[in-house]
Amino acid sequence: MNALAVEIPWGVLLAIKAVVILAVVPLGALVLGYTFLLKMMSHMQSRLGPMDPGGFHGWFQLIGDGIKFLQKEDIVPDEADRRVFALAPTVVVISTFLIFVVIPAGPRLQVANLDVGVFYALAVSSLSVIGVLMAGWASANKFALIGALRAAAQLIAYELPLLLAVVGVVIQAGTMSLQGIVSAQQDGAIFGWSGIGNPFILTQFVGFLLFLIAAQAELTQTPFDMPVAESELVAGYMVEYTGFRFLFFFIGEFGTATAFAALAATLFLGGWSIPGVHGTAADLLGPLVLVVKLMAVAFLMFWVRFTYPRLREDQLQALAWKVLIPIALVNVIITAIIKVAI
Amino acid sequence: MADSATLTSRITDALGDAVVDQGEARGTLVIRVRPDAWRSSAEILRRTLGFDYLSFIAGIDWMPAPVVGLVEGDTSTPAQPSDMTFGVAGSAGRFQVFAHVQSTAQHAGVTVRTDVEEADPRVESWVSVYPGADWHERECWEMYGFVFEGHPSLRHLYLPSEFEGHPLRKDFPLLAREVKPWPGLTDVEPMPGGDDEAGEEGTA
Amino acid sequence: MAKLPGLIGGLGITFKTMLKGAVTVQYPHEKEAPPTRARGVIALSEENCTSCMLCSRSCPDWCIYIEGHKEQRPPKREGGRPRSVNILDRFDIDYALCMYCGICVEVCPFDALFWSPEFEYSEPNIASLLHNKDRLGAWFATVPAPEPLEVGADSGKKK
Amino acid sequence: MSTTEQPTTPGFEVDPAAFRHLADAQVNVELDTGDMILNMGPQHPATHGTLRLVVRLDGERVIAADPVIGYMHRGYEKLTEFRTYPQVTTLINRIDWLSSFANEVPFVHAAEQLMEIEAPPRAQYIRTALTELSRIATFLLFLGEMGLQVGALTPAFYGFRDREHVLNLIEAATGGRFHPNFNRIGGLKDDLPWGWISETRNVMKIVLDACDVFEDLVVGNEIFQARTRSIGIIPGELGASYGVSGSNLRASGVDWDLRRDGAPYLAYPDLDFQVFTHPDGDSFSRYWVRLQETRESARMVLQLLDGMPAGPIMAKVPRIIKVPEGEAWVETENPLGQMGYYVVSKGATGPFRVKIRSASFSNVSILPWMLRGVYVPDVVTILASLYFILGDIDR
Repeated sequence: MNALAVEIPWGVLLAIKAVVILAVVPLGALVLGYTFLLKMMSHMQSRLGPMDPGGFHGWFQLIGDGIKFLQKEDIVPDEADRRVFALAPTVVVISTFLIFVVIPAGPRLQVANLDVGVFYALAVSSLSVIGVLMAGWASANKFALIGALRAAAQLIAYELPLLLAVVGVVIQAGTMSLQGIVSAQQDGAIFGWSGIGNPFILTQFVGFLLFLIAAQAELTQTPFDMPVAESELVAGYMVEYTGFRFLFFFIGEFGTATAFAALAATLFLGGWSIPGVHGTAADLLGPLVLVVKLMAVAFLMFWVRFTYPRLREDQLQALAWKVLIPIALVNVIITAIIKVAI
Repeated sequence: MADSATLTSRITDALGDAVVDQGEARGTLVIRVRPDAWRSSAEILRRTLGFDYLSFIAGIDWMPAPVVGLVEGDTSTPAQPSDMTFGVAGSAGRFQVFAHVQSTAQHAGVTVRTDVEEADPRVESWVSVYPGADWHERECWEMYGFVFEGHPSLRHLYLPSEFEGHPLRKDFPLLAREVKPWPGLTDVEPMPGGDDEAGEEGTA
Repeated sequence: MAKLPGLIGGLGITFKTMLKGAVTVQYPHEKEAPPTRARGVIALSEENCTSCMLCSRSCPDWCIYIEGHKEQRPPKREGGRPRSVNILDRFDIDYALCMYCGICVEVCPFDALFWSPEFEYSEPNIASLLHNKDRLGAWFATVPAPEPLEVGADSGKKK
Repeated sequence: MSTTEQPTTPGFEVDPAAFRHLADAQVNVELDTGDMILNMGPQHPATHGTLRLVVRLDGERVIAADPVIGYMHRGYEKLTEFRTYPQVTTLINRIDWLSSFANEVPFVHAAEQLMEIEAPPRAQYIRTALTELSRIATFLLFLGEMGLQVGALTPAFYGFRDREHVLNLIEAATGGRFHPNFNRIGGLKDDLPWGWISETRNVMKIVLDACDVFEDLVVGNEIFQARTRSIGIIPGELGASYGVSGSNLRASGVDWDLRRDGAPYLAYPDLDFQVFTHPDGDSFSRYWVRLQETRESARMVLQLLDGMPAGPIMAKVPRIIKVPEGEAWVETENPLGQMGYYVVSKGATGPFRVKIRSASFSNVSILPWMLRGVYVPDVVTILASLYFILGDIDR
């Protein structure tokens, strides 16, 4: 267990953690962007997607795009509130970085094991809407403004089902620490059989679906992509952004998608854990297991994104308040009753 | 399709003394009405006769286009007769406005037209009868300069608001054809086959 | 088929399509052959052209420019009359103006103009789209042979 | 899958639904905000072309909308006066560029009527087949495009993918993918190439399959239905008085199809086909009607291929075409609606006056009425469901 336990000065540890977090977000954005946006979507649409850059199936395309964005002129509209305009993409990206702080990739591979990990992750993720609002307001563009206001309205509607969906998991695991939730699933048993542990997707399937739906809204992906709705609002709050600022939004979008996929994998699929694998082996295998589970969740999210049309803002509100929240509440109550009963 | 003779008599009976003349455009009835009965004719056509569908409203300028700088042997522009002739239902002068209305239930259509004075081109608007007349009349107004009385807002439809002139009048030149010399004018060979009229195009 | 909820049926369709393989043709690497009738570019057979101007005149866009002059040639046989021959000095088609209607090819009475399905002649400069008679003549090698017609076509009128 | 069933929206009444959003706003009167003018277009993804919409918004609700057209006005009615009859067909190809072949037919037909010639039966059949093919091509694009406007990316690609097969057929026969210029006064330029008929049979299978895919992927999708049902209702009578035609009018319950009800033209009298109507008149019913018509067109093409007569494809026509003096009005059922040409000839080689009655122009002119009281996202679905081509509006 302590084979890896070399004493590392806290300063160096902090630096390592910062570097890891800084690397994970763009990397996640890159992997998800490439796998799903470029390749899966293309194939679902009978296309190949980019094939040339980098030689093998165009793997270099997104990196090339990133480099291209860095070379682009940084355009700030005349009427824009320049400082807010410049700050907005950073706010969005920072909220993404902050989520990864609590996501565990192994028994010890976690930047910070907060006792209120779940609570922290969901709270931090909703910060991004502030960036979106800033972007929409500061762009001095009516399309951007409408998009930003839609995003804000959407957040209010969807934060609640998202939280309530997780409450079931929290009740079942008896902890809000993500590490605790993972080990509850790893060491759990289904009616005494512990072959696959007890992934909460089985007991909390309704919660899992609610979480995915709400996450879809949180990520402004179809069918809830009204804030960016390219056929109505052109690109919503991003409409005036160019170059590296747009790149920030892109990283933010796919980075957050990675984060939510990881969160869902952790909460419902057992995260990094494989039943029976503990200690150093888990530390080594954990990241890989997490990535596999994360990709599976992300596949679901993007599959829906590329298949469905978009709802209208009022329909989304109706769905959230009239359907999802009641279901989530019932789910919480049933979970609580069973928990108390057993 | 309604029997064309009955249709004609039904329409002319209903329109009464508004009818000035009538003719036929290859199977389509053309009725020319008095200018002061233009709107009331529409009213009758729609409310009494059930022509509920407005196909189009358009203008026509019967004046032959003035020949500007036409060179000998230029076959690119179709040479229209140089004297002013009018269509199947006749006309009092250069301008006419014509419209086609149809009945979706009776599967029949009729073209109505009326004269427009050249000095003071005014016509009654159909917007109150057929709301779809709005855009057609705006188009007609900017293309021919006809003023549709009773139209809510005669604004430019296609052309920029500072545009001057009425492009579909025959005396409005087509600049594209005047700034460039016709390339077909150098050294003319006699056409093969000699006689132009008799040949057959065939399946080239 | 059984009526699944539309939301799930839709997912099935996209998933099936994903497994089916793409229809993309990776253009510069692989090319689709256009049908033989495709109106790609107009080829000129210079020796057939008598500079009769028929194509130039029937062009709706006035984009064919022809210049020619007559030359006297010695008679073919002894004692015959000297022949007058049309020499083509210039035959330009401005593809920036051309509408690809094919009227010129059709009216040509001497079989001097042909359609070729070639399409790769885009230019960064609009002025370079004016093809002169050498360039038009070079396309002639790419003109396909006329294809057979469908059953029931009037055989008497075949080319 | 049954094609004759015509779904209705239960409890549907025209007026309250059309003004439902207005009623909502009445409740929220104390939350009223100032109006905002939003300029959509001329470059906007929803206007697929250069239509400009100036909408006055209260929040996301449209108070008034003013379409601004003319960004692509090319003055075809003027240009036709400077061209000969064969040259005009090249121009009118470019009016509705997605179904150019269907554009040529009424004009050529008008000239033929004036010259009192008739194209041979084989030419009529081929013309009809190509017209229906261009209808399929246009509608396949619509079926996908509408999905895109509602926010689903994927159907658009399916639309483009399957339309490609149809365009290949049109190109193989005419030589032009989009601008065939294949009709001649008195017939056609050329006969069909070898193998075209069997190839077309294969493609029609693909088209019918594609229709099933759209049925499941788009029509069956609950989100799509939520977005389009009882949105953008055109009452039939009002639509007719605006000159709305084609599938748009049939989706409002007006049973009127010029292929069946107009003056007989092409081979349509020989064909057995069904005209679809839908009682609702909303965006969904416009989509539904077009989907059914795509299927029906594919069946009509198959019928035409089976009955294709042998024989010549050109009537006797003088080499230089001079059209005798007279007037002719020919209207046809084009993919977008009623397309007509009022041709006035004075006996010259070119027309004296051509009035081009294009479908989209009238279809779009109802927009100011339709858009009052809807939300911004509905503007997009209404525009998409009306299905217009800018070239067909601006001419």
